[in-house]
Formats: sequence, structure tokens, C-alpha cells
Amino acid sequence: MKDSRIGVYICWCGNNIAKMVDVEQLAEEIGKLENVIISRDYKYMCSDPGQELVIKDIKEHQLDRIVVAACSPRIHELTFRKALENAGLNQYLLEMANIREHVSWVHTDREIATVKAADLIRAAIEKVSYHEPLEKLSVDIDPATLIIGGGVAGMSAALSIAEAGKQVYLLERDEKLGGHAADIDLSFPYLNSVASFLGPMIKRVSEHKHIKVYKGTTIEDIFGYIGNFETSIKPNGGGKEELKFGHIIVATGLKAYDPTPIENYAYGRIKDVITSSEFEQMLLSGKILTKQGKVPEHVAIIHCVGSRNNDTHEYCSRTCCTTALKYANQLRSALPDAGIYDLYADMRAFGKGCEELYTSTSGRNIMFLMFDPEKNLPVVSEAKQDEECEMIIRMEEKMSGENIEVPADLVILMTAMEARDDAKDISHIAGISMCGNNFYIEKHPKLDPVATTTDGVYIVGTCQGPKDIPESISQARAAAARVLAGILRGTVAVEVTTAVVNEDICCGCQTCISVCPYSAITFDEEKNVSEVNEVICKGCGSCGSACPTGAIRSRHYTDRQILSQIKGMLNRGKLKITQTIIEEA
Amino acid sequence: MGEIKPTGVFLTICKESVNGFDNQILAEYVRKIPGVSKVWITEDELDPRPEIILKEISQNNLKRFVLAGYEPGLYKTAFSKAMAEAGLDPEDVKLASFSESGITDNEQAKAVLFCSVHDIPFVEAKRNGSAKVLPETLVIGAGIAGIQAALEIADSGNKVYLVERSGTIGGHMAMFDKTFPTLDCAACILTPKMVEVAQHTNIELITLGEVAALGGSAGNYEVTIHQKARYVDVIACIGCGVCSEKCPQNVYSEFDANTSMRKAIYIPFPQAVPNKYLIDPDHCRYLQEEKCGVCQKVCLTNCIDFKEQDKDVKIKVGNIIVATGFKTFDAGRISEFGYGRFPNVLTSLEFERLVNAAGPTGGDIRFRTRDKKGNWVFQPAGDEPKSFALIHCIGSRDRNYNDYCSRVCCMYSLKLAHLVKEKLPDAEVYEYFIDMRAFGKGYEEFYKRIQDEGVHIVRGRTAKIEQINGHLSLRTEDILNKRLLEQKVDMVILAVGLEPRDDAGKLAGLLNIKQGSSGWFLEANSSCDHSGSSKEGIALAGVCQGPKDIPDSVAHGSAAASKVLQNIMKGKVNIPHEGLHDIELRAKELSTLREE
Amino acid sequence: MNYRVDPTFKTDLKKFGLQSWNDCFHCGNCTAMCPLSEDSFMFPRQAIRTMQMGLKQKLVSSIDPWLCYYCGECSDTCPRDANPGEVMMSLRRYLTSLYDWTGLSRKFYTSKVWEIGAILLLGGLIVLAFAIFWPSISPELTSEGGVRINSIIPLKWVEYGDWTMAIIVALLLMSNLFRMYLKIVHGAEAVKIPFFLYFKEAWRLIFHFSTQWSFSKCDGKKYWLWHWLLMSGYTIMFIIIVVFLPWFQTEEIYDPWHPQRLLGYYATFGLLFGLIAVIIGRLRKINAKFKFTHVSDWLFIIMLLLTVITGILVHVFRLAGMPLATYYLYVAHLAILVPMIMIEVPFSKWSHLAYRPFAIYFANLKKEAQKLQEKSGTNFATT
Amino acid sequence: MRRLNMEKFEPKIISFLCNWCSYTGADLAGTSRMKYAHNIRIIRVMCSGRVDPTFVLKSFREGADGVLICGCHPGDCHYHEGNYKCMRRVEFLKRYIKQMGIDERRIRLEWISASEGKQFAALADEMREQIASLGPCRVRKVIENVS
Repeated sequence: MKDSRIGVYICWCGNNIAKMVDVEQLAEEIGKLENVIISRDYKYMCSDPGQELVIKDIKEHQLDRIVVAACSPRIHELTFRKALENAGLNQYLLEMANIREHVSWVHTDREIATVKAADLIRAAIEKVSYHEPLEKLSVDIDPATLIIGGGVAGMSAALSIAEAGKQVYLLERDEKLGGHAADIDLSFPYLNSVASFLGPMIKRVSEHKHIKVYKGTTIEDIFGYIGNFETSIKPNGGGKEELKFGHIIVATGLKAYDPTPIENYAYGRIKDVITSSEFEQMLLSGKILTKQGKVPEHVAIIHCVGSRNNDTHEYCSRTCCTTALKYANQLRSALPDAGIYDLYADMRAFGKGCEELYTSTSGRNIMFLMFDPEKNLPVVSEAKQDEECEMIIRMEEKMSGENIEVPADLVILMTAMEARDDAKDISHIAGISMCGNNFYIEKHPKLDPVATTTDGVYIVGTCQGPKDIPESISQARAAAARVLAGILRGTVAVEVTTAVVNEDICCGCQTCISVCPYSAITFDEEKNVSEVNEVICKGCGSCGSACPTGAIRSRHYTDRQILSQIKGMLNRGKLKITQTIIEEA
Repeated sequence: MGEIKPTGVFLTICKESVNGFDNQILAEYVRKIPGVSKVWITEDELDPRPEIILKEISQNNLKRFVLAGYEPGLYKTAFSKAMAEAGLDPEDVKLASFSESGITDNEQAKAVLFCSVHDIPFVEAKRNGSAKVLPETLVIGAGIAGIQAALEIADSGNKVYLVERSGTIGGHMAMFDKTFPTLDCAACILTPKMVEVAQHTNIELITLGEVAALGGSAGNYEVTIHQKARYVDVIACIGCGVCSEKCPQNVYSEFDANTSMRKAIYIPFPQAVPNKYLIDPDHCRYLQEEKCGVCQKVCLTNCIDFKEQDKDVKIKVGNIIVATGFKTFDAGRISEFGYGRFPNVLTSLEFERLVNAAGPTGGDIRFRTRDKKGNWVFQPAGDEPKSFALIHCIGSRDRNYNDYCSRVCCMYSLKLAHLVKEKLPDAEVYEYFIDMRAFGKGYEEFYKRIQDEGVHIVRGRTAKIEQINGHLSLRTEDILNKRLLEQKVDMVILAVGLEPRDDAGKLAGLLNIKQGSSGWFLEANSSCDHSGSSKEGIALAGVCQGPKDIPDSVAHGSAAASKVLQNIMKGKVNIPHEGLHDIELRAKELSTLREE
Repeated sequence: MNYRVDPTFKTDLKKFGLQSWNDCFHCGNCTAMCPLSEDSFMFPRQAIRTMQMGLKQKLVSSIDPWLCYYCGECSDTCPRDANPGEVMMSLRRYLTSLYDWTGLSRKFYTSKVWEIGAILLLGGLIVLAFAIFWPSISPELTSEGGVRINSIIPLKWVEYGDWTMAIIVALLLMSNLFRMYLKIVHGAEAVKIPFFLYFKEAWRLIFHFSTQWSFSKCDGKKYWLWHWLLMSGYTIMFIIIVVFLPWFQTEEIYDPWHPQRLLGYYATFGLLFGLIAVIIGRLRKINAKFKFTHVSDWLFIIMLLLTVITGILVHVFRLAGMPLATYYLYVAHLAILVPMIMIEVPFSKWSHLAYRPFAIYFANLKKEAQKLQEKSGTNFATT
Repeated sequence: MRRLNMEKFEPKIISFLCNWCSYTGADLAGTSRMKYAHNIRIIRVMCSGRVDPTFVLKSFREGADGVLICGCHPGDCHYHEGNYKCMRRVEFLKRYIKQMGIDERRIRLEWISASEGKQFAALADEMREQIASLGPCRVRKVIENVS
């Protein structure tokens, strides 16, 4: 172990950690370890005074390495790195031991948890002593922005940025802008025309001097990093075009669920069972007719088609309830005498003005019937010849507990929103993580809902999860704020945990080149060694583990660091807390 | 200018006609617009059934329609259908929406009608010149939305004044224990942001401040901020807390939702920003009756100054962001639930403090009891309740109180149920709801998880609570299981809804922005702009525009920031046409342009 | 069994005064708020749901509307202003019309013209009858100085008239009650009822009828007192007049403490006090209970009030020894009383006097039978 | 001391988790308060492709009884294909340690996504059972005895 002056800080996290880990004893014992100059416990390390404590100690005791045992580094690594920086210490001389998510919250025995926490802290101490100061590269930010997706979210983001006078490249896979919103007649809850704001929006986007729209264009690959991305696209019918941009906003949207697999709803088998998007077409054309051309006398709307059910999607699609209420109103207006039935599971009319819409819709002669979205879904079947209606829906009505039959000539399925088929491709191209249902994952579900784990890449609108129009626009603007702030700052520090080649050891076998997924490594024929382009390298470390000579080091995750971490984790040494338990054994 | 096809105009009843719309005046106006050949006022004059509309089309030889009102699309489909049947283009049914742009008076309504008749988007016709904009921004309210907005702008290198009414920033979020559905602790994720605000060189924090006056115009506002005296020198105070220790006055702590006592000189909570003490002048004995003054005597740094006066701070800013948040519904208004009479009927905010590890009991769930001085508080000693009931929709979705849905209560109730189960695994938890609105990302999954945890989730709204022999008895219909429940529990948590702040109206008056019928600030455009207010240069962030959960508030805060940054970078702010005549002219101009 | 929903059903119900049929979003507040609602009879929400879905079959066999005394608490606290209490009242009117085989009830409830017309017609007939058979009035007074009341028309005639009326009303009510029995007990979700239960449950019928006890469970005993005064006064007067007329309507005027007069005064007081309380309530619309008032509600109140007032005046004039005034008022009294009894009691609002206790009786029969069925574990279900 | 039942062998398991999916998943298990075997000690690497065979061997050398490697599900790798590389590497590694006399079941590679906290907790329990049934790994003792 290298000689160093290490400060160890163990956080109580209120009671979150202290309840399951004996932090006070731990701090005392850890303080006795080699190289540990200071070892403290504190109620909230992340708080202002907590950070002040670290800063003060660094200055007073000339600490050169810091270990913080607290929550997940995913939450507070940056916070403490900043603290180190404020104390004049290189921010990479920090290691965190995750004793909350990985210890106190998952174990139930205080002693065992304390031992485990000690193990993790020791591992961190071992590792941090091999940390090297790394200098953050600061790169200029290209003021242009690439926006993928020309729906409402993408266009709003584009306008926000372009209005501020900055260049935007807007890529749209289809031949027209507007996305799904362009197929919608009225918005909820006030039943305004969507076209009345979407039309001008499309016009402004198309004519804006700072927005270059590429219709019918897809993207294959993006290179670079925040501030300096680049790609080449092949616009519709044109030649190759190189684009350079500093930020990426992904607004690829969603697709409607195809209800064919749900047998109960007979979609595809019975022609007059249609999806919400098909119904929207009917509304635009002003012709609400059955396939046989008859005016329907009974219309049923079924909610949660493909949502809230383990066989399809577990999640709620958020907008369908209020959309269904809108449809009920539209149907009532077009068919004043028809029977209109709304088959819902929970009426999730939560937005501003939406509950009021639900109330007013109730007054418009709509029959609301409730079913359980998880089991015994309603069954749509063709009616017998002698019936006056085309279809019969059988369902267990939950509010009355009765098994009932609902007549229908037209059935509208409120289909779920789901991730697009190409969500995965885009996620790879832009470097975004996805959650189980293929929606993109935001950097933090609460406090960073539009950023992603890749700097400079933002997700807005429904590609992140179902949303209505104003919510999508809010997100688009939120991302635009980030982009604009970035452009105004002009520079950004890039991550430095990249790979680096020790030319003295490199034998020129080029194994690393074959494993690098980003083509960040090139071969220097002259020197007969590999070379890493640090700007392209994303620091995955594949090359490091493949290198036979150990010439490639993954900064901040070097072999040395990880090996000593392993060592620290498995050698309990002379820690008293661990000792007592071990001895008993 | 091209000819307008013969148009029929249908004025529906204005839902929010409190502001003095007059259908007769509007009808008179619209009749005079060339091209309008028929006007109907409300359903009284035209029963909007497709067949009747069809008849009107042929009788009056109409080619297009304009439907106007607060829900202009209410009958649109009937008109589209009639148009299609008459062989006309259903897209020639245009809407003139008063709700979209938050129209509240006749003149603007006329302008909207004029634009719709000419098929010119109102937003476009309103567009006018612009004014220069100052790069400084004022953010009113330092809850999570305000903090987010302030940080976004400050990070771009522009100056932000962040005004907060109370002694610390953080707002309601700082009071919460965990956040749904990921259950990360609110303080863990919020306090770093608060620290960031405190440390940010571009943010000037003004606590204990309230906007007192607004002058100037968009792009160049002069704001007077009334800052109350703190009586403690923020720079000198080292936060040692000796003063508070010695202070003899006990006051209910606002931060603990009045479930614990604080002193008259206090710090709202340990992680408060700024982390300095302040004196509550209403309860300080010295300030009230010139007695005591013990804090001043014991203060090590001599930082207490009883002579400090309230002051007015004048600032000049280009943009303003309003992020004043909400207050929770006063559960005492519903007499059936006995809040205020039964000590262990709590509001969710009180319970939030009770389960909070940094709360009055250190996170242990205890009955509310009287302390030595007779105040009802939560104390670490004492018994723990064994059964709990949570009642949803308190003051929300209720025409006797608030019509609207408060959007967050379902999820926070599920979260509280989880927290009870986590702390007291053997406790029985009953949750009574009307509709379970678990709509966000990961929410439905969370709902299922809580069900699996053994919480009894009952569909049915509790009607009344009685206290019988120390137990609370709730009467509820268990709708799905067809039975009436007389449930006895130890503690009841009322999921109170969100309401606009009491002084929202006052602020709206000061800033000259509009409020909707429920009192929330009115957005610039209900369809596509929830971030702007009804006035240029003033943006809205967070719950003050309408109930929102944390991620939505954060996104909304950032979105408000983007409006501001956009203006700053352009150096200009749009000044819309206000007068009817100007809008008419502009619409005509645009319509001519289109012809060309 | 699968019920078919019927969206047109409520159109029919609207004729019976149903207003906001769809405002309810089924939070269950009303049922939990209702002091009378219990596990086996949960109302009003379920009835509202049945009504919203148009499950007529189910509704017909429902007794819920009869259980409700309309204290109005459900409507006062309803988060959606759906007026559950008023819905129950509309359903009651609807059910009344269903039980009535003559079809007149439906006519009277759904048409003001029919109801008022019928009342005017009957009243007119009475007046006409007096005009044609105007008896020789002997304006001589009794020895005490009172008017000889029975000289305008022989008491026997009135008595025969009373009996005829009573028999017609009783026959109508009984046949309708039987129809009610069939619909409730043998309608949807029928249960086989062991014979002994009919007797076992009968005491409740008497108890409920005489005390209106359920109503006292509703919050505010005040309402119960009004209702009880009205009900008891009405019943006593009804029985005295129909059964004991010769005893009651004597030429001789007894001293004020005579049981005849005391009973008469009590009944009058009960009627008057109850009525005034109800009228004031309705006029002030003090709570939801009185917010909506169907025309049939007013009609009966007005007629009863007029009957009482004319009755009192007849009494006063008689005591004062003013023969002509007494006779004219007596005619008027009868012209109001007869249509009231003939129309309102079997066909309209006041039929609930008979239907309610029997509904509770039938309901209890069904409930007890269900309990027995559950206990024995055997299936008694008939259909 | 009282509760630690040493009758039952408690294995030491080193776990390498990729930063993007598995580590996040393990965090999720924590935030969701799921309880799992305490034997797991987690080391964060940027990608499962970063797991050098020496890391695994070092773990055994230092006394680990088992090694668990977790990465993103196939196709979900943040770095496109690091998890595939890891998969191949682990296959070789298993054969290699077998030759060294270490039971190949002591190494395990699993896919845990960022949303699979529950699966991670279950996996930890399962891994403990598996390694416990194999008994202690003697590599460290042998080496120490030799030297």
C-alpha cells in the first residue's frame, strides 16, 4: 500500500445508515488503520457542514486522499468531488464506499452489516491510495444542437434553442413534422384544436433561419462527446452531410401498442373494433361510421388496452383516461342519441382541468363502467343475428359486482403507449440507458428528469415514458434550458476516466483495437504501439482487460486500483469490530 | 385579402364567464365581420345536432364554421360530421378558444374570434415587436422548482435573485421523508441542490423576502422586495445554537408542520440554507415586550441585533419566474373527519414529519401526545400506534371544497403506507381511495408493490371518523367486496390536497398575471405553453401553475428557465399586441400574406 | 346471470323527477355516511349504480329506496353533488308506479296535468254532488250553541262514503303491496323464504310502522320528531274518520277534555306542526333533503294543509255557532280530503306510508332467509 | 457474536458489477429495501467487459469463495458489446480454474438490468446457497501454506 494521508468520513445518513451500522465504532476502528489520518462519522456528510468538515480537514491535516462511506456514488460522488476541489485537492482522489444501498438498507443484522461496511471501507482505503490526480479536460462547446425526432417535443426544443439564436439540426424519420400530435383533432382538457398551435409551430420550425430540418432522415452513428459530437447523415435523396454539434436532444417519441395479442378484444377479428389512433382518423374525417357504413348506435370505449396488465405492459400509459373522456365528448357531439359506454379501470384524470373534464363528461350521458385491468378483462364478441347491435361486450362491472352485457356497434380501444421498435438502436447511437420496458432512463428520476448518464445527451417527450402534450413540451424546454446554459458557458469539462497506453510496455499486438467498440484506438505504425484517442474513448475498459501486457490502463479503474480493492475487501486485518466476530467463529 | 367563405359562428356558453364575457356583445361584433353569415348564441339558438347543423348549412349556404367558447371543441365533431355529410371539408370547422390563451375579457375574445374567422392563429396575430431585456432574473420562491430554475439560469453565467419568503430555501420537498416511487430520501437529493444554491456565485439569495411592488415593463422590471428583519447577522452567525438553547419561548415549528416545538430564535432545520439562525418577531419576548433578550447575552459572536429593521430591496430584472408553490388543504374544514378534534387524525404533511428520520421523533412512529406544557406534539417517548388508515382525496375531487385532482396524493399515500410497513412490519395499514391515480413512470409498479406488502387497499371513500374509547373508527364502503367497514385504527392520515397559497391572488395582482378558476396561476397557453404566464417576461415554475409531482416540478422549473434563457440570449422579449384593433390589423395582414 | 345495460332507462326515470343521474363517480361516501345502511342493505350507491346502468330488472326488486328516510346527509357530503338522496326519492316514485297495476300512479307522477286534473275533478265532483243534492239545511244550533254538523248531510252517508273510500284505497294498496311482494321477494336474486319467517318478522313491521324507528337513527332527532308527529297525527285522524266517524263527528259538542276532542286536537296538532316544519324546511331549503321538491311532494303537503285548515275552521265555526260558514267549509273540507285520500294515498307520495314498512318487512324476510341459507349452507335459491 | 452461526459456513463472495445496469440494479435493491445475503461484496467497474481474469484470480487468491459478475442484458450494454466479451472470457476462465482445481461453479456471470433490484437480491441469495454448498475455497490457504 502506498503511503498516503487518508481521511475517512462515515455518514449516518440520519438514521438510514446509523441504524444498521455502528458508525461511531467503525469510525474509531478505521481510524487505527495504516495511512488513515482522520476518521470521522457525521450525521449528514452530504450537507453543507458535512462537506465543510471534509474541506477543513483536508486543509488542516494535509490529507491527500479521501474516502467517504455513505450512499451510492451514483448519488453523491459528484458532490464530494466538488468538495475536494474546493479544498484544493484533485477531485479524483476520492473513493466512496456504498454502505447505504449495499449495506444498511439490505441487511438486517447490525453486526454483520457493520462488518460488511468495514470491509467496503477498507477496500475503498486500499483503492484510493492508488488513485491518481486526473485533470479534467475542458473542451469548447459547439453551439449547434442535434435534435432527433420532429414531434411536438423535438420541435419545441428546437424552437427554444433557435429562438435564442443558436443553430439546430432537426432530424425527422418521417416525411412530415408533427409526429403523433399531427394526427390528433382536439387536445384535452379544454377541447382545443391541436392543429391551431401545431400548424404555426411546424411553420415556424420549417421557416426558422436557425433550424435545419432533415425530413425522412435517420441517423446511424454519432461520434464524440459533449460539446463536440459529430455524425454524417444522408438526407432524403441528397448526398452525405457532415454535422457537428455540441448537444443531442433525443425526442424520438413512442408508438401505439398493437392490441392484436389481447384475444378478449378481438382486434383484427372483428372489424368494428378499432384503436384510438384509428378513431382519431375518423374524427378528422368527420365520418364516424362502422365498417359497413352505418351510424353506430352504441359505442364502447375500453381503457387500459395494453397497460396495467402483466401480460402486456405493467405500467400505466398516463394519457389514455383523459383522451377517452375527450372521445366520449366528441362521440356525444357527433352521435347525440347513441349509447356511449366508457369501460375504465381507474379514472386517472389527474392533470390541470382534467378532473373537471371528467365531471362535465359525466353530465353528457356517458355510461361509465369499471373493470379490473389485471384479470377478467372484458370480452368483445359478435352479437347474434337477432340482436340490434353488432357486438356484445361481457364484463364484470366492479362498482356493482354484476356481470353485465354492453351492446356495441363500434369499440374503441385506448391503446397503450410503448417504446418504439428502434428505441434500442437510438439508445446505442446516443449512449442512453433503457429501462425494462425500453423507455429511456433519465439521469435521476426526480431531480434530473431530462438528462441522461451520457453528458450532453438529453431525452425529452414520450421516449422517456408516456406523457401528454404540455408535459412533453415542458420537458423539451427543460432540455433546451440545459443546452442553452451549456452554450452560454461555452466550455465543458469532459470525463477523464479514459484508457491510456503505456508505450513502453505495449507490444503492438493490436488486441485492444479489435475490442474497442468506439474505434478510439489507432495503431501507430511508426512506433509500433497503440494509441488511444481520449476524446472518443468512453472508458469502458474492455481494452484494459484484453491487453496481454498490461500496457493499457483504464484511468480511475486501473488494475492496481481494483486489485488492491479486492485485497482490502478480503483481508480483515486487525480491525477490532471484525475481529470479535471472527474470533467467535 | 381573399374572400372568406360564408361562415357560421357558434358561441357556446363560456364556462368561466365570471370575468364578464357577454355573448350578446360578442355576437354583435362577430356579425359585422365580413364573411360571417350566421351567428348562434349558445345551445338555445342552435341545438348542435349533426342533422340540424346540416339543415343550417343548406339553408344558409354555409361553407365553414367557427366555434367559440371555453371548450370550443365540445361540439366540433357534430359540425365536422355535418360538413362531411354536406360534402364540405370537415377541416373547415375552426375553433376560437378562450381557454387556450386564457382570455378573460370581451375585447380579447373579440380578437380571438376575428382571428378564427380569418383562420389566422391568434398567437401569430398577437406577435408584435420586442423590447430589450436585462440579463438578470428574479425567481420568486425557493422550493424545488424555484431552485431548479435558479440553478439552470445561474449555470449559464447569468445573475439570479432568488427570493424566499421563509428563513430557508427548500420548500415543501425539504419536509418530506422519502420520495415516490424510488423511495430515495428527499433530503439526500435536495440538500446538495440547496448547498449548490448557497455556493453559486451567480445566485443572490434573499430569504425572508416578499415581492412588494413591480414597476417597469417586460424586459426591464423594477421589483421592490420587502425583506423582513432576521435580527441575526448572517455573516457573523456561526450556527452554534447557544441562543436557541437558552431561548425561553416555545413555538410550534412550521417546518415540522406544527408537530413539534421550536424556539423563538431558531433555525428551521439542521440543513437549512442559509444555515443561520433567525428570530421569529411574533414570538420573541424581547421584540414583543422588551423583556428577556437572553439570546443576545449568550451569543458568542455578538451577531444578534434587535434593532434591525425590515427593509425594501429594489432590483432591476429582465425576467421573472414565479415559483411560489402551494399550501396543503386545511383538513379541519371537513368536520366529518374530526381533524383538530381527534389528536391522532393527522394530515399527510404532519405524518411526513413524523416518519422523517430528522423529524421530532427521529423517525419513530408515535402517537401525538401533550408535552409538559400542554402542547400537542410528537415525542420520541411513548407508544406506537399499531393500526393506520390513510384516506385519499381530502379536499380534492370534491365539489364542496376543490373540484380538481391534486395529482400527488395517491402516490404519496402509497409511499406513506410503505413507510409505515417498513417501520412497523406488524402494523395494519388501510388505505381508502376513490380512483388510484398511479400514472407516472414506475408508479403503477409501485402501487402493485405496496399491494404485495400487505397494505389493505380499499376502494371507497371514508365518510366519517369517530373517536370511540381512544380508537378512531372509520366508516367506509368497501365497494369491491360489497361490505360496510367499521374499521378501528389508532392513527388516521388524511391525504390532503394542494391549494394555491393564500396570497396567490395578491401576488397575481402585483405582477398583473392571471389566475384560473381554481386559483392556480394561468399558463400562457393551455395547449402548448404551461411555462409562460399570461404576461410576457414572467414565467411559471412548479406547483403554483397547478399540482405537480417532483419530477414534473423540476422539469417545469427548467422549462421556465429555458424561456428566460431564450430571452436573455436573444436580448429581447416579445411584446404582444394587446389592443383589438392592432390584432385585427395584424390578422388581416397575415391573411393577405397567405393569399400571396 | 348477465344483465344487459340499458342507456335509455334513465330517460324514463327522469320523468319521475330524476335530475343528476350520472354525477355519481362511486366513491362510496353516501353509503358509508348513511346511518341506515348496513352490510345486507347497502344503499344508496348500489341503487345509483343499478340505475346508471339501467338494470331495470334488478332495480324493480330493490327495496333500497324504501329504506331511505332522506335525512340528506349523503347529499350534503357528496363530493360530486350527485344528490344520492334525491335519486332515491325518484326511484321511490318510479317503484310506486311499478307496483300500481292501474297505471294511474305513473300518470300522476309523470304528468302534472294528470295529477292536478284528477284532484280537481274529484273535488269538483264532491262540490257538484252537494250542489245537486243540496240538503235542506236546518240552521238550528245545538243546545250548547254549536252548529249541527251532521245536518248538512246525513252522517250515515258520509260514513258509507268513508267506508267505500277506505275499501277502494285498501284494495288498491293491498293489491299493490302484493305486487311489491312478488317483485321484491320473487324477483331478481330471489330467495326461498321459510314460512315461519313471515310471522317472525311481522313484529318488526308493526314496530317500524308505529315508531318510524329507523328514521331516528338518522342524525338529528328533530327530523324524526317532525316526521313522527306528522305520521302519527295523520294515521290517527285517518282511523278516526274512516272507522270511528260516528263517534268522532257527533252533533253533541263534548267538553274540551273529552277523549274525542283530545284525540282530535292531538292529531290536528301533529299534522299541523309536522306540516309547518316540513314547509318551512322546504321553503328555506335548509339542506339537501329539501333542495329538490317534486310536484307530488308539494301537492300532498298543500292538500293536507288545506284539509287541516278547513277542518280546524269547520271546528271553530261550529263552536262559534256560524252554520253557513261551517257548512260551506265542510263541503270544501270534503272536496279536498276525498281527492287527497283517493289519489295521493294509493297512487302518489303518501303511499310510502304503506310501502315503507312492508319494504322493510320484505327486506328482513329476505335477509333472514339469506342468513338461514348461509348458515345451513344449502342453496335455497329458486331461480 | 451470538447471532453469527458459524456452524453454517458463510462464504465470501466478490461481485463485480457494471456501472450502468447491474450496479444501478443493486442500488435499486437497496432503495427498495430488499433484503439479501450479506456475503456479497460489490466492486464497481464501468463495464463487465472490464473484468480482467486477474481480478477473478486475485479474488480467489485473497480468500474469496466465489465470484459473481453481473452486466447488462445482452444487447443492452452501455458500450455496445462489453458484456459479450465478458461472457466469452468467463467461459474460458471457468475451464482455466477447473484445471487449477477450483470448482467452476464458483464463478458466475449473470445479467442484471438497472430495474432488476429484486432479481439482484434473489441472485445474491442464490449465489450464497450455491457457494455455501461448495464449501470454502482453499486457494488462499494452499498458497499461504506453500509460501
